[in-house]
Amino acid sequence: MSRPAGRLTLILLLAPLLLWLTLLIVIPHAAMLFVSLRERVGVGEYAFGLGNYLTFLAEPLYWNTFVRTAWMSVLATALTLLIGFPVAWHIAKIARGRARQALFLACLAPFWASELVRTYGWMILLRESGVFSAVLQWAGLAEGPVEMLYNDVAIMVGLVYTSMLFMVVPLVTTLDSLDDSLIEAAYDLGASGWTILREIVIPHARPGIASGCIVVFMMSLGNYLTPILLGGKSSLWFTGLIYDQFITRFNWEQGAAFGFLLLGLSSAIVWAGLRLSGQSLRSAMARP
Amino acid sequence: ETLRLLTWGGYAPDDVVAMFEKETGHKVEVTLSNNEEMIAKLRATGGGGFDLAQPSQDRIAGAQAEFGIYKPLDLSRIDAAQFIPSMLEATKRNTTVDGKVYGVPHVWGTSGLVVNTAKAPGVKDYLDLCDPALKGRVSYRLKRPTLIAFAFAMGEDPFAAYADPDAYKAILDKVEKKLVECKANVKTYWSGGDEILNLLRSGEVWAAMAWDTGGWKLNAENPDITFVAPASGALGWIDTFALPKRGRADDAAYAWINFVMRPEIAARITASAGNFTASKGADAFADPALKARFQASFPPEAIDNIKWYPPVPAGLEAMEGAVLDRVKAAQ
Amino acid sequence: MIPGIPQPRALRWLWRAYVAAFFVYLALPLVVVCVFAFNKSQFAALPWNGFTLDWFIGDQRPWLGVFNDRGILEALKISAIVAFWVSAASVSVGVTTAFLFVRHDFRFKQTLYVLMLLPLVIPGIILGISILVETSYLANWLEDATGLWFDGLRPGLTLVVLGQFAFIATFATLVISARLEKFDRSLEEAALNLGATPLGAVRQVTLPYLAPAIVGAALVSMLMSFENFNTTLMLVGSDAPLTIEMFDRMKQGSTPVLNAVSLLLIVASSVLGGVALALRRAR
Amino acid sequence: MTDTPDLEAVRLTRRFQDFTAVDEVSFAAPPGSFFSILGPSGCGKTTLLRMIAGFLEPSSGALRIKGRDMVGVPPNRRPVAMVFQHLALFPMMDVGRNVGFGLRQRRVPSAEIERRVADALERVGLPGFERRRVDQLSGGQKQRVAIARAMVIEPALLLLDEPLGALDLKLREHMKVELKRLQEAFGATFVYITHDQSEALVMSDQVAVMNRGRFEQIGPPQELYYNPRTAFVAGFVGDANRLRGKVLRREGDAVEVADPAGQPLRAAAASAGLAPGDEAELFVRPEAIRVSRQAEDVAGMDNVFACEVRDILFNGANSRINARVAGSAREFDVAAPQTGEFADLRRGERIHIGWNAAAARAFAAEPAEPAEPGKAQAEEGAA
Amino acid sequence: MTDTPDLEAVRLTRRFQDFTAVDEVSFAAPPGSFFSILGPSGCGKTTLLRMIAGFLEPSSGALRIKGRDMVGVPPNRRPVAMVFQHLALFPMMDVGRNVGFGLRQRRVPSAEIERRVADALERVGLPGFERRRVDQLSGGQKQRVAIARAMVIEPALLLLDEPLGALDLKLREHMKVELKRLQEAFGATFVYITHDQSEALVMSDQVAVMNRGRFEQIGPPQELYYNPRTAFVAGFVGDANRLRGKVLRREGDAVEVADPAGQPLRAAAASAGLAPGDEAELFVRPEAIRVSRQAEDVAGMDNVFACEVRDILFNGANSRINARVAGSAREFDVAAPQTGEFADLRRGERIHIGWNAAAARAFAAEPAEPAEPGKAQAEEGAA
Ligand SMILES: Nc1ncnc2c1ncn2[C@@H]1O[C@H](COP(=O)(O)OP(=O)(O)OP(=O)(O)O)[C@@H](O)[C@H]1O
Ligand SMILES: Nc1ncnc2c1ncn2[C@@H]1O[C@H](COP(=O)(O)OP(=O)(O)OP(=O)(O)O)[C@@H](O)[C@H]1O
Ligand SMILES: NCCCCNCCCN
Ligand SMILES: [Mg+2]
Ligand SMILES: [Mg+2]
Repeated sequence: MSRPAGRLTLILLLAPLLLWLTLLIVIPHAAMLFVSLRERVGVGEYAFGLGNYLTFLAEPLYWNTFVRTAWMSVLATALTLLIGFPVAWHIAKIARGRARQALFLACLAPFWASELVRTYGWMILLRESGVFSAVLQWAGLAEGPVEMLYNDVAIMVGLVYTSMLFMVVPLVTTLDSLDDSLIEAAYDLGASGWTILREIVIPHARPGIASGCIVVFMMSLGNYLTPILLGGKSSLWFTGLIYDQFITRFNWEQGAAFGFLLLGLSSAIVWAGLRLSGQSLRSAMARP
Repeated sequence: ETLRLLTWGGYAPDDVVAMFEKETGHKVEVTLSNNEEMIAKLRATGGGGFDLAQPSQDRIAGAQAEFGIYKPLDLSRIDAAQFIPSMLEATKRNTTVDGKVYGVPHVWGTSGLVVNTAKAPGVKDYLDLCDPALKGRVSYRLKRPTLIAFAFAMGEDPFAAYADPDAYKAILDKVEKKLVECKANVKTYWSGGDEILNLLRSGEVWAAMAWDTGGWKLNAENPDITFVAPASGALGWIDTFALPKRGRADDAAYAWINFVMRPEIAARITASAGNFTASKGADAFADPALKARFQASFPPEAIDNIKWYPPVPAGLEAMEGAVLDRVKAAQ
Repeated sequence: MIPGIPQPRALRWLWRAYVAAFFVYLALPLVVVCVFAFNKSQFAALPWNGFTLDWFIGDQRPWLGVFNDRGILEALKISAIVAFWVSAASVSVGVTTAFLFVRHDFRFKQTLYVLMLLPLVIPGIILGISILVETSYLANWLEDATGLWFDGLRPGLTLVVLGQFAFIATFATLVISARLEKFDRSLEEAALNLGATPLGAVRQVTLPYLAPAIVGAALVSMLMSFENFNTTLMLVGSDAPLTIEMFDRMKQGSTPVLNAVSLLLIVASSVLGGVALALRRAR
Repeated sequence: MTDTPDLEAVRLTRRFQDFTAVDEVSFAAPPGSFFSILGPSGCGKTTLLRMIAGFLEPSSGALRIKGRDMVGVPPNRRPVAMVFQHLALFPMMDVGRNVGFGLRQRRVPSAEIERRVADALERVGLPGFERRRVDQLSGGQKQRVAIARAMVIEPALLLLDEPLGALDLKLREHMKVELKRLQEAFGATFVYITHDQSEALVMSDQVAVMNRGRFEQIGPPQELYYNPRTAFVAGFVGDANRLRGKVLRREGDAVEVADPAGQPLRAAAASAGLAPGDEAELFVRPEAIRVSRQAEDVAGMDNVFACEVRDILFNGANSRINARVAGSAREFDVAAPQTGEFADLRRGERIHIGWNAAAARAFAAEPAEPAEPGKAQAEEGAA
Repeated sequence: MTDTPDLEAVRLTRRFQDFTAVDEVSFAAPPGSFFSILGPSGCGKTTLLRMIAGFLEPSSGALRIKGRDMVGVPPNRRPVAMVFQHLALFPMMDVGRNVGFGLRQRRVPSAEIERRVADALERVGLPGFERRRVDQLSGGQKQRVAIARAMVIEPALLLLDEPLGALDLKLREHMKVELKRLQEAFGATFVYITHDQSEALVMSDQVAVMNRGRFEQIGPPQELYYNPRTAFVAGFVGDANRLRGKVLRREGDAVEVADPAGQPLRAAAASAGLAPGDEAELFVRPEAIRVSRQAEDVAGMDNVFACEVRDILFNGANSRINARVAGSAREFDVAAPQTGEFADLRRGERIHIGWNAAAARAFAAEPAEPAEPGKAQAEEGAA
């Protein structure tokens, strides 16, 4: 291929990417930053300033929601990891042949239905007139109807459920690449199960753990539906605040500022996570 | 033409849409919404995306002043004869900005209490919702009507304070405290009309602040449940017709307004939404059972006691929003 | 549990019980949603009032079934249209971008690559509002400047498609790059060596090789588009895709017609997902 | 040291569902010996080794290590160490921590670990390599680290599962010699499995040839090479020309077999039970065949053929002549004498080949089998 | 057929940045010959082949195919076909479409394509394989399909880049012979690259030995084996014992080299320019060394050593004796005579070895290099 032809190809391939990234990622965020720096001073009148960010600092409610969202997302991530890891291990290392395919498929299937449907399912299960309550009463474990919806535990159940796939799949992939003979070698040299987990399996699975955790954390932090639908009256979530600012308060300026804060928070935690696990964004995310 | 209608649940029943489409050849697309979302959507679209919206009459002027999302109505294209004159005048007055009229009335009704009298016999006013006996059995919306209602129930007159932000702020502070106290009683803050019906129907909620029509609907299914006009007065609202600034199907929009204001059509909407309309003479076609329920809930003195919303000045909503957020955040 | 190593029976059973419990946990919500699509009750909750197909075929309110529910059908159509465009755009850009990153070296390649990955770590709602803000300002400015209307820049299907594309294109790129990276360049050289032109080699050898990834990426893009909520919520105009319509109905408080739609969705997406997976296997 | 074998298997059997991977295998590896198990892919070698290491339970039979019964003893309690096919060095640890791994599990004090690790590395020729990362090692170095890691815990038995399989040709040649020397240096018993006959022959004191789950013959390399007891062993160990024909006569151990190309073929050693009329297979090693341009040179031999040179496969000291019997399709591979006397041989030339009955062995012919390796397998494809 | 070589390179050079991968290489492959390029990994073989195929532009020099200058001709316009290392069969096409690919590019009518594909498959021994999927073929079959695909377009030249590298040992042995036969059947010129000396020796008419971008020697296999012209060729082609020492005397082509172990070493053929005082390297092939238990048997030879047996590497016909010169660290690999006369030799026994000056060659010693393969390379690791 001659030089000018090579250049032309490069330009043709580069164009769609640049259009996509500048028009839909870079400029929108710049615009959002710009809007977040505008303060409403009167009807239809605006001035530049940090007012929207100061509002955030001044109002403990916003602060608390921010911290609470971050904290619950971290918790959801940890729970997802703890619950998902043995299952990923089972799929990658213990199940064989067709069972393995089936289990993996079973892991994916719920996520092909939309998040809304999944959450709706949990609402039917958890509500006072729902399935769990009925089962408890039937089993004699409860006297009257039990409300399990509209609390933080319900939110947590939903978050963990909704992100499970994104933890299990990268874990299965990395655990799959762990050579069984490493485990056998360790065992052969006298190691116990815990030692193997600590010294062989976890160090090996670190990239998978990192990418799973990052994705799950992002999904929890940015979730809107689950806290709204399962959390009910206590469903305080930072995305909800952003939505409210945009939709019910018509306050785009404040909403944009909140949006930026959320973006900053997520970037910071992702960055810290990558740092701690010695990964790069590239290695953690580029595994579809 | 396609008429993209931004409205409330029940205001555009299938049969009416079908009749309209058949008669005029226009097609109707319905999007269900509420006041806040209507404004938010129109703000985001710069008044586009929809051809006819139905915000409440008190929410038009402020939004128009701030965002300019509506266009003035061409009153000559509306058949004024089909409207109850007093309602038409009141609505026009409340929706006038810079001398131009932006809304005409359609459906009206009240917010009050819907109570399962067998389980919560004592609920007569909004504050009764905070009775500890009703722990976890109460529901209301986390929206401005609730603030207003509690303010009245606590003996204040928020409407009078509209012009005086400080006074209004003081009232809101009181209400906020009350609502935070009351939070333990709340099962969930409802957001859609059918949602609260389902909660009451299934017995998960015993008493709620809700629209009158819901109470009447349930009453037909279960005589224990009914609408109660609160002692401090029901809140009266009128939902309107308003033209988004960049609607593209004005002909269809005016045709729709004139069509649904025909008494026999209006009666169908009443049957579907449960509320009466500003259509003159529709009463004659209305379901007698519904009328009976209305009269049972609203003895004449209760009708007089209805607090009709005045237009909300721009800016108050920000103040209310902060209160609502804090109530929601309270544990 | 260590593969290939004998374990005590009790531990084995405990382990299996855990795995079984996990899969029950995964399946339960979906099963429940499906089952309640057949409950003869206006409300998706117990008690069980008997079996009905009304939520599929009922034609009278409130017993209005999916197949007669104009709103749902309309939303479904909109979702399909959006999914089609999102997937077409994502796959096209995915292919060009995959070739770019796998085959070419240029300045700022690393930076662009990381930028390309970013949509994966931007919360959907923020992607939505940022595009909303950008396009609104752009539209206002253009309208002020020209006096014309720029409806495409206002919330509506165009923006929904763009918003979803903004992050789904990343997935498509990753799926297609992964396959392209595995492509043995000597296949192309063999084609050249046998007399094919450079474009001919790409068309006859490289693209057929990528086909499973392209189809797979298209299916995954469609699924993602179909179920997207957060980004769409902020960009939707008068035409609501299915998830938004369902969410509105859920807020309004709806009949189990929602369960019926969900059941159909679960079935359809499992089929699509299965196909996508089979394609991935077939490589 | 007593006479108890380090490893003893008695009718060891392992079945997978209805497939018997290891079938009543019995053997004993004496202390300090290099014991190889040689067999084609899929014959059950790994299965056998995994039973010895404890990763698989035998279906039946007994297994004793240093006289102690091993049934039910988990792998981490057996006095054996294993070197895996792909070595299984822990990539997340450096060389020192790899080698010290087994000692750490045994809670050896860390100063002693350090000392013993240094010592083991020294013995495999890698002194001071402790801080190296595993991926900084060459193939041969990795090999030696794997052996050090296994030997540092002083196992009674070292099991090696085709550890040279992943190395390239030259390095493999070199490591063959090296491994044997390490075994002598450590004085431990090595049980080594491979499908490469040259590895087994070069390194081992004893070789067991395994086929379809069974041991066909156990003996020192020379015995297997010069006195194979089955057709399989004759074909699998070393190269051989393979001839088929019906048995005409039998006298003691000697047989005469009909050959379509002319005179009968004579072999001095026939397997028991081979009777006139049976289909027999004869094996003759290429280096056992004499070649000459003059018929007289080979005239006195038991089997002689006039041939035409079909190919000369020049390969230095290992050159071969591919000769086709005149007027027949029968081909022979004949080692070209190292004297260089035939350097000027040309394709199509006539030559005479011959060998004595003593150089040929006859066995009852087995029906051609897909699992059979060797020449026949390479002929696949010509549909 | 004319005398124009099918392929001719003149001072062909390719540089990557400041690294010269192919360095002024000149050669000509006569029509119908099997021409091999043999060299260690990284010596520039692939680079050279890719220049011939047109995937790389030469930095300088000329390249002619059938007398036509090839500079600037893109790969799809060159009359060469290539068989890639991993074959590069198109997995998305069946065998028939793979083989027909080149013809389709040339817009040959489809009936003719069908006929010629069938014909090509027939010639490689795979008649009727058109509808088979590529992944249903065995390694050897794939190999043949790749050759059919390349040959069907009737190229002037077939280029093969280590096509046997991916096959397993037994199949590789078989395909060596097969490839040579196919080349004869097609009558085309094959240019074959490999790092495996035995492949090059067995198959080729001419072999070019390549090292660090340059051709060290071109000639028929026997010539390379018996008359290597450089130390590199002597070491790379075939096994050899390698001895270093200072040159003591030179007489014509013969030299005497000092040996620490005692008497001087004598070689009959020394490279030009090797003068007294230079460091020399002597090469002696293992099969050229005579071994005996009696000193008298080797007494008359030019070089004799009394040794102790260090290892016996039994490997059937290829057995080696590793002998250490008594009182020295010098070791020799000696081919064990095929007569089996030393079958009872034991480790530690004393033997005598000897060889004539005619069997040894001397070259100026090169400084030990990392790129150097052979014995020295395998010794890596002992830090
Ligand atoms: N877990 C198992 N289940 C069923 N069959 C098995 C199992 N493990 C091994 N086999 C079968 O047992 C036979 C012997 O396998 P094994 O791995 O021991 O062979 P091998 O001699 O080590 O072969 P290779 O040289 O290829 O490694 C094979 O036919 C294999 O398919
Ligand atoms: N594109 C390139 N840029 C820089 N150096 C290169 C390039 N291609 C090859 N080289 C260098 O040129 C030298 C020769 O490479 P080449 O691939 O021709 O070797 P080879 O003889 O084919 O080796 P092998 O047997 O391992 O395939 C190597 O040192 C290689 O690193
Ligand atoms: N604050 C105004 C409330 C308006 C309510 N409209 C209700 C429609 C119910 N069907
Ligand atoms: Mg094995
Ligand atoms: Mg190469």
